[in-house]
Amino acid sequence: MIRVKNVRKVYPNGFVALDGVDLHISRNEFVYLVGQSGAGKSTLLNMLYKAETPTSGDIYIDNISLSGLAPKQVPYLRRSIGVIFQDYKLLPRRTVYENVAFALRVMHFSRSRIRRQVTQVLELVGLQQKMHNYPSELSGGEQQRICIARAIVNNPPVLLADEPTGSLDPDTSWEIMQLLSKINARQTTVIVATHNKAIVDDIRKRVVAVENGRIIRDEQLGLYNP
Amino acid sequence: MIRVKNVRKVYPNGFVALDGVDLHISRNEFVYLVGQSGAGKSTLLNMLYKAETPTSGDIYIDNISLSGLAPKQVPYLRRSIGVIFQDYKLLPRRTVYENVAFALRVMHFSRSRIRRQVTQVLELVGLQQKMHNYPSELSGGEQQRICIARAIVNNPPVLLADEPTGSLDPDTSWEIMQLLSKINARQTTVIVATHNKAIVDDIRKRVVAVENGRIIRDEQLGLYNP
Amino acid sequence: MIRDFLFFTSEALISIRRSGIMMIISIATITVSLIVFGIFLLISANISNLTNYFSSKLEIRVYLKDSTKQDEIDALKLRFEAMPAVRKVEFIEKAAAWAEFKKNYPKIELNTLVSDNPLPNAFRIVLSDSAKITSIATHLKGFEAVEDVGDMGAIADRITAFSRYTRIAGIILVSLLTFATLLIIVNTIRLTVIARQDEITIMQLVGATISFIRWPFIIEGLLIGILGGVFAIIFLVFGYSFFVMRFQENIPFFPLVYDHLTLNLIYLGILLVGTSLGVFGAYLSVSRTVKNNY
Amino acid sequence: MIRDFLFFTSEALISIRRSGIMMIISIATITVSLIVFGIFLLISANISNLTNYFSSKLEIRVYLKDSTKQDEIDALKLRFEAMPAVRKVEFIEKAAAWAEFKKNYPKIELNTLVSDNPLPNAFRIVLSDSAKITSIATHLKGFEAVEDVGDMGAIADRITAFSRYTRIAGIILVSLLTFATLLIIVNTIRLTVIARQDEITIMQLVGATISFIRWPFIIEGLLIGILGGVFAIIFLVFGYSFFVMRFQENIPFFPLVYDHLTLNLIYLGILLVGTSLGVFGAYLSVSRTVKNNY
Ligand SMILES: Nc1ncnc2c1ncn2[C@@H]1O[C@H](COP(=O)(O)OP(=O)(O)OP(=O)(O)O)[C@@H](O)[C@H]1O
Ligand SMILES: Nc1ncnc2c1ncn2[C@@H]1O[C@H](COP(=O)(O)OP(=O)(O)OP(=O)(O)O)[C@@H](O)[C@H]1O
Ligand SMILES: [Mg+2]
Ligand SMILES: [Mg+2]
Repeated sequence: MIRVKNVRKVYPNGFVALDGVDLHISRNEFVYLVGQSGAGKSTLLNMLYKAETPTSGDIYIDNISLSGLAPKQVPYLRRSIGVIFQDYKLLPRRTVYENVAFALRVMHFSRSRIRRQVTQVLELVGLQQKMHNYPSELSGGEQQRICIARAIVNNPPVLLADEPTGSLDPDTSWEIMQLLSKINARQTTVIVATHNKAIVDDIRKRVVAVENGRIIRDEQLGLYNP
Repeated sequence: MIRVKNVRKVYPNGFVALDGVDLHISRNEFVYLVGQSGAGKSTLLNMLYKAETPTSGDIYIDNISLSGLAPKQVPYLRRSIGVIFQDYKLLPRRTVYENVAFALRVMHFSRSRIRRQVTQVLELVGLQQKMHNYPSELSGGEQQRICIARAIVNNPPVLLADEPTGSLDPDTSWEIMQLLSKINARQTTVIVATHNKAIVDDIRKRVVAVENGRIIRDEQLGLYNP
Repeated sequence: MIRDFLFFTSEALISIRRSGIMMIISIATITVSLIVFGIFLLISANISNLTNYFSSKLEIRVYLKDSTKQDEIDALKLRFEAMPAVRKVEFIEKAAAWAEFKKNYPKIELNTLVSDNPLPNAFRIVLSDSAKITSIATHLKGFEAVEDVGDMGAIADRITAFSRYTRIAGIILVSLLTFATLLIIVNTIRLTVIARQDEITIMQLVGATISFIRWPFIIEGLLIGILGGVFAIIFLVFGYSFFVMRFQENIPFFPLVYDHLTLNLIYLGILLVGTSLGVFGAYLSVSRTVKNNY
Repeated sequence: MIRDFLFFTSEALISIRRSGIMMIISIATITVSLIVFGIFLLISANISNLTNYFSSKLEIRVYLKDSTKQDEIDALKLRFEAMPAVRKVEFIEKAAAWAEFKKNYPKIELNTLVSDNPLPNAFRIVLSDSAKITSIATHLKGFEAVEDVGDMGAIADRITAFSRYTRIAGIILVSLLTFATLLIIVNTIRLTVIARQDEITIMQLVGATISFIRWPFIIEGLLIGILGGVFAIIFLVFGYSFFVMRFQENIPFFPLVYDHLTLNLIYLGILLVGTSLGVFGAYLSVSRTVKNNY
């Protein structure tokens, strides 16, 4: 399903963030992406929904080359990929409800369907009662959960989670990871970049380790540390 | 040194974030603030440097009442308190170097002293080589470390760390926490709001647990969970 | 279609409401620059009105030979009236002319010195286009019955030159002003869009198409353009009618523009400029911001 | 002090450089609004120049009794010249006046009808203040040797009224324009500050005092005000001298303002308005943003 082929990413300032990355992820897999701070995890994830483009090499999703994708097609690619951003990226002038609903609105869902799905997903992340608050009125962990809610609200076939539990306490983290597992079980490919050793070691899945822009380990049912 | 007296915080939208909070922290103590997402940890920390003001009750730092503090005095209070913000709060149009130097510039340090201290602290958090990058060119964990560097660069007598390892891998987290311990040993009062169970349980210190805006536990050498 | 339009409009309204002070500032700026634009239009309308007024006072005097008979005079009058660019032909009897002359020059003791009326019969010809005055005068000289033609030559040329150059200057100034208004309005909207650049990027990252992002901004631009235009028009309508009132009261002879057609055209122009620049500015600004993220 | 100033200036320069497009837009807006302001100033200077020019053409004719002798005439001339508000006194010999009259009215067959010069000796008196024309004329009538006084009464009153009202209108317009320019410049700077509100908050949270934050913004406002002013002046200097050149070439009789003193005053005014509004706008905007965080 997702194929990363010999990808190299050099940022405009000359920094080589990824080099010679090859990765193949099948439909419905659950993959942990681990590695030190600055290893290149976010860079890799960002290229999967074309927020960044590889300097060389290419990425294929469902055999479609991302480098060949017309700008007009990009929004549709992004709708099929739910992203939990490391820095949340919530719209500051929209309420929690509107932020989550936005992902459905762009797809022209009906108002009633939007209401149903949004309330449902806000319940899942435990934030129904903050529905009408603005992001600035939320705690760090609450913002992160809104971002999670927005990423999963339209049941995308692919879910990219960049450090989804960084601001969450262990109990909530555990619940969120269970949620992601459940989503994965419902036919969704899930890739989670994380530093949460406890969770990687507990909920055992495929582990891909990145170091200095290269994949140095790729293990089924791996541990956080080799 | 820090005295929180019967503090209640009601946000403008009517939400009661803290209620009846009493806390006393002595000079050179090291305190963990733990609690679920949305418990009120950040709210409490924010009131210590007057980013928020209590709705009732008062806070004293070195026996000075914060509610009685004139607006003109606030910057000086803030210079004596290093803050690692949960959301980093880096200046987007300043380089890493300038961001860290800013905390010294406001204090009118000499140029050479600023250079010495900034390079030193960037080395401590392992980011000398990113000195001339802008925050947007950094990974999440790197941004967090810049924020840490800025908070400690002027050796403030008080250090407030709000989730300082949320975006860091376990090894880097460990190093950062060791750094905070070392700083604490050098006559600095340190308060760390954190979800990092592994660290709280490993580096044992006083633990204050918050739940629904109230302090429910206050233990010397406590564990993350009671 | 209509559902989409309603949806985008409601998005635009939400955005205007939530952007608070920024919107107030940009509407204020647009209002002010449209007011300035409108003042310029009113001034230039008045200047062109003034030069037209002066031109319309220009005339040609055609002095007739004393031998010309009444039926010849009547025939000439009809022929002159039929000429293009002639607006009015008036016959001035020599007796009337002499009476007028004596009234104008009371200091000249004519009665004691002049025995008879020295003035000839004449036509006063008013043109609709003062620029043609010299050529028509020359043409008139060719008639049998015409003794001489007086054409206010120098003054006519001056007024014609003046009106031609003020018209050119007016066109240049109005273009400049239009461009300035354009720049100010577009820049203002641009600044409000730049301030929301991050939001636009976020919208793109969660799957919004260009048009989904653009439409609310365009409708927002339209709405603040309309609001700015309406406020400017309200100000100008009251300000100008107050000004006309005071002016007419004190210098009633001065020809001010106050016919409704011209004024309404100016006001309509202001509204159109406001709305179209609002839309154009929003379109431009959003497009620039949006492009980089696909 | 000087070190602080240098520091804040370098901060302001960094900020201008790094804010890129936002700064370009705001400098462009300020330039444009100052150009409009300057055009208005130039127009109003020219209109007041024009009315002054017309006023200066107004004159009083004092017709003398035929019995007045040369030494009386000389004495009168000196007395008239000594009167306040009188700028020039010119004696017109009756022979010269008659020759002039005959040249002006060639159609009147005077030579055949008039036996002798019917005109009296006269003085042409030019005033420095056309508003006083009627009162001075009345006063002159009282002199022994004066037969009659002709004072262009109606026209003078009209020109006086017109110049008074255009002056008032000019003052109102320039005030309005100043206010409009103020609003546009301050609003533009306000928008750039609002866009950096978050940065200001961060600076406050890490211990910056109000003045530490404010000064770089104020210097930034000063710099973009100066830049806007300089660009506007460059445009106006070239634009206006080009305009004057073309105008003079085609309608040389028209009295345009081109003395360096007036023009330099206008340009200086523009620069002052630009810089002071830049500073004021920055001060205001930052103060509003800064207050909430202590
Ligand atoms: N826009 C950019 N320009 C230049 N360098 C960049 C840019 N974005 C990221 N980098 C650099 O690329 C490297 C990889 O960044 P990336 O964000 O992928 O790391 P990461 O693995 O996600 O780290 P973390 O766990 O801290 O989030 C980092 O060293 C970072 O400084
Ligand atoms: N500005 C605000 N307006 C209204 N409510 C707020 C505001 N800021 C925080 N809150 C609410 O107050 C509660 C406590 O927030 P706080 O940020 O202190 O939590 P926290 O303990 O730091 O949580 P986390 O671990 O997720 O960061 C939350 O429920 C949050 O929604
Ligand atoms: Mg990352
Ligand atoms: Mg918090």
